[in-house]
Amino acid sequence: MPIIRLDSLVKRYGEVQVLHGIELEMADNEFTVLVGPSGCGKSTTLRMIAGLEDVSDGEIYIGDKPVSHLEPKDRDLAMVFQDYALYPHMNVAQNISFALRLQKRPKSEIDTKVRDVADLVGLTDFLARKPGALSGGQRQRVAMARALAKDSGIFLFDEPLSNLDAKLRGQMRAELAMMSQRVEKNMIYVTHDQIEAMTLADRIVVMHGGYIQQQGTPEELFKRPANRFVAGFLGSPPMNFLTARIQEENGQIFVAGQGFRLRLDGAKAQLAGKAKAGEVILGIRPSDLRFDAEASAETSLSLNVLVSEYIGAQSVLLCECGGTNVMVELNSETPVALGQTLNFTVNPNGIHLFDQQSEEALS
Amino acid sequence: MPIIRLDSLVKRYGEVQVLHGIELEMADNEFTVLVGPSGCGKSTTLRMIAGLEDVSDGEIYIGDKPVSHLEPKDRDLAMVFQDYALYPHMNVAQNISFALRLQKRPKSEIDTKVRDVADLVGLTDFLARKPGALSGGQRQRVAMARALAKDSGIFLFDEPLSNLDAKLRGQMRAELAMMSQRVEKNMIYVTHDQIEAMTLADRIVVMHGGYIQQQGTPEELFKRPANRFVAGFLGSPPMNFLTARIQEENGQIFVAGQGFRLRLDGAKAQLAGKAKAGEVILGIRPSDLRFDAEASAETSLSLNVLVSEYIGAQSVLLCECGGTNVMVELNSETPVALGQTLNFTVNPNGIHLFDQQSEEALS
Amino acid sequence: NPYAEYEGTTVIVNFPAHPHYDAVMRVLPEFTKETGIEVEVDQLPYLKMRERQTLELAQEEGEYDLISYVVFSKADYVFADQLENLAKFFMNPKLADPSYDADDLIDGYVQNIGVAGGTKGYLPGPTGSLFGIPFGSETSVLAYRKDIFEKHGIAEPETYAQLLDAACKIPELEPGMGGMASRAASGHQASHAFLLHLAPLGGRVFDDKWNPIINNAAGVEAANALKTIVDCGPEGAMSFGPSEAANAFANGDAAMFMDSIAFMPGFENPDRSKVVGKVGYAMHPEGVRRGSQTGGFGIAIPKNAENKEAAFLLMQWLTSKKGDLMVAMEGGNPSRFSTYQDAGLNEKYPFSATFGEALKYADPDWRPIIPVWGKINADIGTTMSKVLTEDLDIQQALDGVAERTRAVMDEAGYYTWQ
Amino acid sequence: MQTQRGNAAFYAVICVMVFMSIGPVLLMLVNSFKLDVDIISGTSGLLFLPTIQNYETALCDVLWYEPEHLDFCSLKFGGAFVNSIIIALVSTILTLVIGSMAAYALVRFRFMGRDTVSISTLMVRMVPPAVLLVPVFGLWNNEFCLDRDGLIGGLIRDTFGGRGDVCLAGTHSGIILIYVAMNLPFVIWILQSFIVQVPRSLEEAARVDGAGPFQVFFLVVLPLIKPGLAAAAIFTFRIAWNEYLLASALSDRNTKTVPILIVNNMSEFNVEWGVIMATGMLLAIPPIIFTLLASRQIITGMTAGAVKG
Amino acid sequence: MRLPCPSLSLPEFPMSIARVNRLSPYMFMAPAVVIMAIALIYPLGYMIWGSFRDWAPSQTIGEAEFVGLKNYITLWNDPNFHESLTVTLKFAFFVVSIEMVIGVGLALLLDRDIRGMSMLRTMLILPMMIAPVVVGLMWRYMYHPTVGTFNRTLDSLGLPRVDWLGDHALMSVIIADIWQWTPFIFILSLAALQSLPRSALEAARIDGATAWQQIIYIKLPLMMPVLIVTCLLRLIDAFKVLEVILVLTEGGPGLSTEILALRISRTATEFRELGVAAAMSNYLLLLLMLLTVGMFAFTRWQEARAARIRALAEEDS
Ligand SMILES: Nc1ncnc2c1ncn2[C@@H]1O[C@H](COP(=O)(O)OP(=O)(O)OP(=O)(O)O)[C@@H](O)[C@H]1O
Ligand SMILES: Nc1ncnc2c1ncn2[C@@H]1O[C@H](COP(=O)(O)OP(=O)(O)OP(=O)(O)O)[C@@H](O)[C@H]1O
Ligand SMILES: [Mg+2]
Ligand SMILES: [Mg+2]
Repeated sequence: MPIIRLDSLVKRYGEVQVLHGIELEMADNEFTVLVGPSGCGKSTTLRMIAGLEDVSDGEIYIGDKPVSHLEPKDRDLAMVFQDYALYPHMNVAQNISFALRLQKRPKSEIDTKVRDVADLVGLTDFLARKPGALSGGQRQRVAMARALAKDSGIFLFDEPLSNLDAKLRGQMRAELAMMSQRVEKNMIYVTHDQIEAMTLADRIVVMHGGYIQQQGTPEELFKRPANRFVAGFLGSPPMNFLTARIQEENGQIFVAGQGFRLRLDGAKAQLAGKAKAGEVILGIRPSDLRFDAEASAETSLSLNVLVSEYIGAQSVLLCECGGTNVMVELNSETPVALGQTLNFTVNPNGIHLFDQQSEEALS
Repeated sequence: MPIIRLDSLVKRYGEVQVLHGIELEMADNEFTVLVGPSGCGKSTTLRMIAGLEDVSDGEIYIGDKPVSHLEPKDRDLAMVFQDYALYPHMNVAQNISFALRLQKRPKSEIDTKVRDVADLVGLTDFLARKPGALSGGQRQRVAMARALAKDSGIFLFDEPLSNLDAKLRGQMRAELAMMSQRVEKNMIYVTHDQIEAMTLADRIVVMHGGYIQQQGTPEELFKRPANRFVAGFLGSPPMNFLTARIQEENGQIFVAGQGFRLRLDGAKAQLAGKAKAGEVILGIRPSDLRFDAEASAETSLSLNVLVSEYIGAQSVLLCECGGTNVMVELNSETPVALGQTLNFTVNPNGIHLFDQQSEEALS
Repeated sequence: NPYAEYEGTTVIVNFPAHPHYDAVMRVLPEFTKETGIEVEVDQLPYLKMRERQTLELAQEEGEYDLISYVVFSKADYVFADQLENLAKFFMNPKLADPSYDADDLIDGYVQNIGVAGGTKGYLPGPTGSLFGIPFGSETSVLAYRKDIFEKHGIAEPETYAQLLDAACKIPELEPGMGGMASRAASGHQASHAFLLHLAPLGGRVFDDKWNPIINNAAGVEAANALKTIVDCGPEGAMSFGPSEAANAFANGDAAMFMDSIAFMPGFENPDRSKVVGKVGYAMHPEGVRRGSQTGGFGIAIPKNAENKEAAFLLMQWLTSKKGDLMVAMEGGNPSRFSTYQDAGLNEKYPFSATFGEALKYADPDWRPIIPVWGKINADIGTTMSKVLTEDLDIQQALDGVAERTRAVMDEAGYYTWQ
Repeated sequence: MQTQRGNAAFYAVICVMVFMSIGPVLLMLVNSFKLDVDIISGTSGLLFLPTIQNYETALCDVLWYEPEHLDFCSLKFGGAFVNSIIIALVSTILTLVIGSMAAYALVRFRFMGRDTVSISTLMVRMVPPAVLLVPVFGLWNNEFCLDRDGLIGGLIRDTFGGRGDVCLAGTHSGIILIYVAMNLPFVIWILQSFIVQVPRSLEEAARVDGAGPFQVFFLVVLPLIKPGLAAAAIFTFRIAWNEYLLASALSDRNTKTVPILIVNNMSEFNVEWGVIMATGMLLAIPPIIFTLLASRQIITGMTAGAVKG
Repeated sequence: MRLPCPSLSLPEFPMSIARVNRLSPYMFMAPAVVIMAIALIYPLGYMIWGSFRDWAPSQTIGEAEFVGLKNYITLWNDPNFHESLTVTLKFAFFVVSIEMVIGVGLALLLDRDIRGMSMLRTMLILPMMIAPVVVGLMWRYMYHPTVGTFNRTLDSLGLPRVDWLGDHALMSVIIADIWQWTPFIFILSLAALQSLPRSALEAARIDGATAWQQIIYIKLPLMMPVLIVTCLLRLIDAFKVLEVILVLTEGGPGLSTEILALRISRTATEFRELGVAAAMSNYLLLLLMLLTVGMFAFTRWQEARAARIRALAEEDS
């Protein structure tokens, strides 16, 4: 499969620059997910790869060949759009075979291909229907099938699941994951939903404001976010952030802020030294806090519980610590009462430190 | 605050009956959430209470007074709409004061009220803006403020958060929870999002197909669902259901199906006796399965892992057991590999049994 | 003072937009000054004017006190009993001016325009009586370019043969110039143009028994003449209305123009005309006989008018010797012999003498004035227009007209006595 | 990936289109400042001495001075202009008020016969004015009359003067009535597509806030469909302002509108091109102004019916 | 108007929802219904009634003599009426088809982000806004055989003049109408084009469609519903044209441009036969009714199809 490489890709709309030199190389047969908040330039990047937007600067290589100047049809790729972009006046079979028919492939070949692909995505019974007569999930499948029929090595997705409702989204996500294991393609997938990114990706590329913030496997990004943005973006409920400063007392390193003072051990303590002027942001994921009435002040936060959200096995507590909101995820069985101030131990591995100025992770 | 009571409320659209004798009584100062899948009649119920739909049969009482024949304005209630329904041509202050101005209240009183309410929801700086110039969350707040300004004892919400994106929804949900603690009103809240229902409600009313399925506190409903529908509706990832039959062997009671055979103890074993013809549906929540390679077949399911979805601290496995999909929620640290068949012990308290015919919980 | 009683009265009159009445407009202030009677004029294109009057005259009480009517409306109005018989005004000593001198009015016009109920119902005769007075009446004359004719040595056309000959010779001699400009536009205009030639060439629309004879040899000849004229005419001739035709002549695009005298003063107006001083005026050429058109307008008092007496005073004033002359001096068409003999007028409009001469041959029966004429007229007009544009066979076309006309006449009851 | 040359070609096409569409109008404008002699002799292009003489002729009845070149004022253009304005404005306002109410009812309320109303509304839209000519002519002149001896009729006659029975024909109201009726279907059709877009929940919110049906309509719905109202207003105004046939059948000498005057003025005896162009220009000015100021609304109005919206 | 009595509401509560809901639509509809009834529906009925009578303008309808179907039969056998009908159909056909081709073509050509597009649109709607009477006189001037712009231009190019309003009257009239109304189709098609799902076009580009293929396989089929409605609207409007032709040619030469609307008006005012004119109006109305019903059938069919599709989709989901 051809490998895609972006070489300091820049995009300007008139005066406004929306992509600032994107550098990216996707490995063969890899599922790459571009993720980031709305407006960060994900779609723009994808559409430039597809050839739907002009490249303002830099170059796109598909298997060593620069392609910026090529029309989409000459780039040999397939794309699934957010709104599926099915041709409403053609039935499913015609939708799937459109590209093949334009290539004037022999009819028998087209028929076989359509049947194969429809089989793969489970649409065999709907081939004669127009898209208008399909449900959201089925439409999504048609879009997939159409892309699959093209036999291109590169597969682009622009938020293909965001028009589905939550339940269906979960289901299609699983199907997509299974399919991506089956077909051997280079896939680039754009989404703003971090769960989708985490569950689907071989490699996640987190974008923000037209820059790539971090890339790596989902686990890398979840465990070792490069900066505060990535840390806050991935994970739900999101990471809690507390402004703090580094203090040294009796050779021990503490990170302290409004209403808390945590001792840092080993590696973390070393990192703390790198903070500029000792000012840091302390990040703790809600799942790294554990209720422990007896916990010592040095290893715990003492939080005032404002709201408890019961969501079944788990509950999320919305608490307050020195004026900052802190969320805690814990087992619903844990007996906590609203309005009380309680102690929660912090998982020492779950402590993240970020520089207050640059918001980069200390490392 | 006036108490609302619905007395065998029926709604027909032409020939089609969409509500079949709803009986409901809300306690004073209670946050009642109507929840159910799309089209189950939640909105219709709420809108009948508001007076926006005619009552086909039955009666609505607000504090002992039958109100079915009254215009909305004569029912003394406030409502927050799904799309906020802000008047786009009025600024925030005018939006908030519209009802008061229709009542021809003195100007000074209106001004005070508007300021107070805006203060409460944190909109003081935006009073002169038109809704078009506000963000989604701010609009939601205006809708709240407008309802609050009316000073009615009853507060109706029709999916007020569903137009917000996931992050904002979580945040507004928390704010709403806090506010509902502060203001003393009878609130009726409609949503199809079970998380919202679980986190906000004092009492959840689960509806389906125009009938009330079950009502009670979130915990009651989560722990003791009255039927398969409620069980599957609440909780995420949803409960796994497996068709099974009750078997007795050596005085021990088993529930067995394609690829599994679990022993039932004590209370559960007794319940099993009530199943008609011994045919049951076994329900197990994904969080009630725990990976244990060594577990005995009598207390565990052996599942073929298809997909693993990494979502941070937790992962969700999509597995397969005798042709049925089963989801397992487990700690991301647990080492599982795709394609393998593994054993998962079942939490004995997490076993739910439903009659296969009626789908009612055995009890 | 006969006017004293009506001082301050406003007389509402309905006039056509027409050169003669434009001249009247310039004279009216004089009348108001002299008599104290206000005049309010509603000026409309003459076909529109006719529609308006149809409506107004049918009302119980009408808007207008004095109307000007196209000659062929006479039949309709009189037949529907909508016009006042003028006898009672002329009998009234308080109103009638003893010095009016009715004998001076051009007799042909009076008969044609003012009298109804005689021979054939619309011609003069012992049973007829007077309903209107000719005012803005017209006959046809030929205007031609003296300079061009002289240059090529062509004589002033006396006969139709000469006329047609000249008409087709000119375009060859003077490239870019048409022979004769004529009305030809579909409908009334084409019909008018055809009838203009029909009478001198010896034809009639009906014989004495109301049988249509429009399709006899004379009719065909007249249609042929019209076709020849249009074919040799200036650019776009087949869609000309009278004003386009007159403009074409005034602009030097045609060497001849044969139509109502009403247009002629315009050719001597340097504001509008590029041929001032180059135009000669001749009588309508002779075919088998001389027969120029009679037409134009008369003025009458509607039965449902409010101020009939004042209206009569205005009518009398306008058609008096003095009034007629004043209007003529402003470019109107005289209705009196004495006006034509007026030295001042002849000095200002040298062609007046020719016109006076032409009047002697004016043919009051060149077109029938019967109530169903509107429909027949439209049919002739459309058919003629088709002849001109679509090369229809003339005989066939006229046969068609005759047949349809017969049907119309039959339905209207003209054959009841046969 | 569009080339410069491609773009240049497209701009050329655009220029040609603009030239073709406004060329005739410009031509008319230029000619309205020419003397007839200049027009006829074809002093081509812009080599002529502009004169406002034609406009003086056209507007002679409202000018405060007497133009030198005129002996008398035959064109009562000023009066016709006032008539046109009265008729167009009043019928526009009436149509909008009545039409928006009807459109609202059609969109919002489920009631028996709504479909029939909807269909007949559209059917009626297809009726050409020429078809209405005969019946309107007959009715307005003969049937829609108040007896002069009756109470109201007598009152009108005493107050305003005039002759005969009081009929709709010849009055401003008569023309306005038929214009309102003619335009209603179109206005309803346009406004419907705007009202549909007003979220129902807004009205419900207003009802919960305590507003009655008319308050909902006037305080909430109307302000929200302002763009639609603007579009509808322009279209109604345009039709009322431009219409010739029915006005010419219904007006009398005091209620003539400008189009009638122009057609009349093209009478056969002397086509005074300059004056005609001037009157044409005067008639065209209000629509031109609307076009320049509100082309967006016009286009919305045009597309509202046909293109999904 | 008698209103159905609200059966559900309790009599002692006059402000019942049901009552208000049932009353207010009638209140909102009433003025429009009244106006349309007296100024449109009644006149149409009156016209149908009048078409059976021999009716002159100076008569009231009561005085006119009842003649049954005579007017219709006369017209049916009247070659002039036939010709006029033919002219009308020819006019409508040419006008609509040429305008469609040019308008849609231009829209396809200019469907791109070009600066000045809004200016272009403003300029293009100008012709539509100007009174038909004025349009007529502008073109009459331009078509003038000697003075007119066209012949002058031909002269200066050394080409032979054309007798616009004579030999080629119908063509000239059609050209004027095309000038005035092509922009209408252009603007509607452009709006349709720009409301097409952008992504479907992008998908086609990725699928390998060239510009032509995009037009033929995607754009035109997707625009079709709008094009059909536009076409029908224009068609119906084409039957309403009157003033332009009246001013340009008054129907001549011969009957070559005498469309039905014009003939109706002439029959009524010039020939003074209101009955015949009414009958002719009815024929025209019948023709239009066929078109309208066609249009309705089309939209209904579309709606039904959409509903069926929705139903299908719901079944599956
Ligand atoms: N045609 C355009 N003209 C000007 N700016 C644009 C255009 N298209 C996109 N942008 C800007 O470029 C930036 C990136 O847009 P892009 O669509 O790539 O965002 P995204 O990451 O896909 O967001 P989303 O999740 O909302 O789809 C945004 O700030 C957007 O405003
Ligand atoms: N105006 C109507 N006419 C006919 N049926 C209706 C109407 N409004 C609602 N229904 C039907 O009534 C049922 C209940 O609708 P309702 O709007 O109360 O659902 P809901 O529970 O609010 O769903 P959602 O979560 O989608 O808002 C649905 O089956 C719907 O199809
Ligand atoms: Mg995007
Ligand atoms: Mg709902």
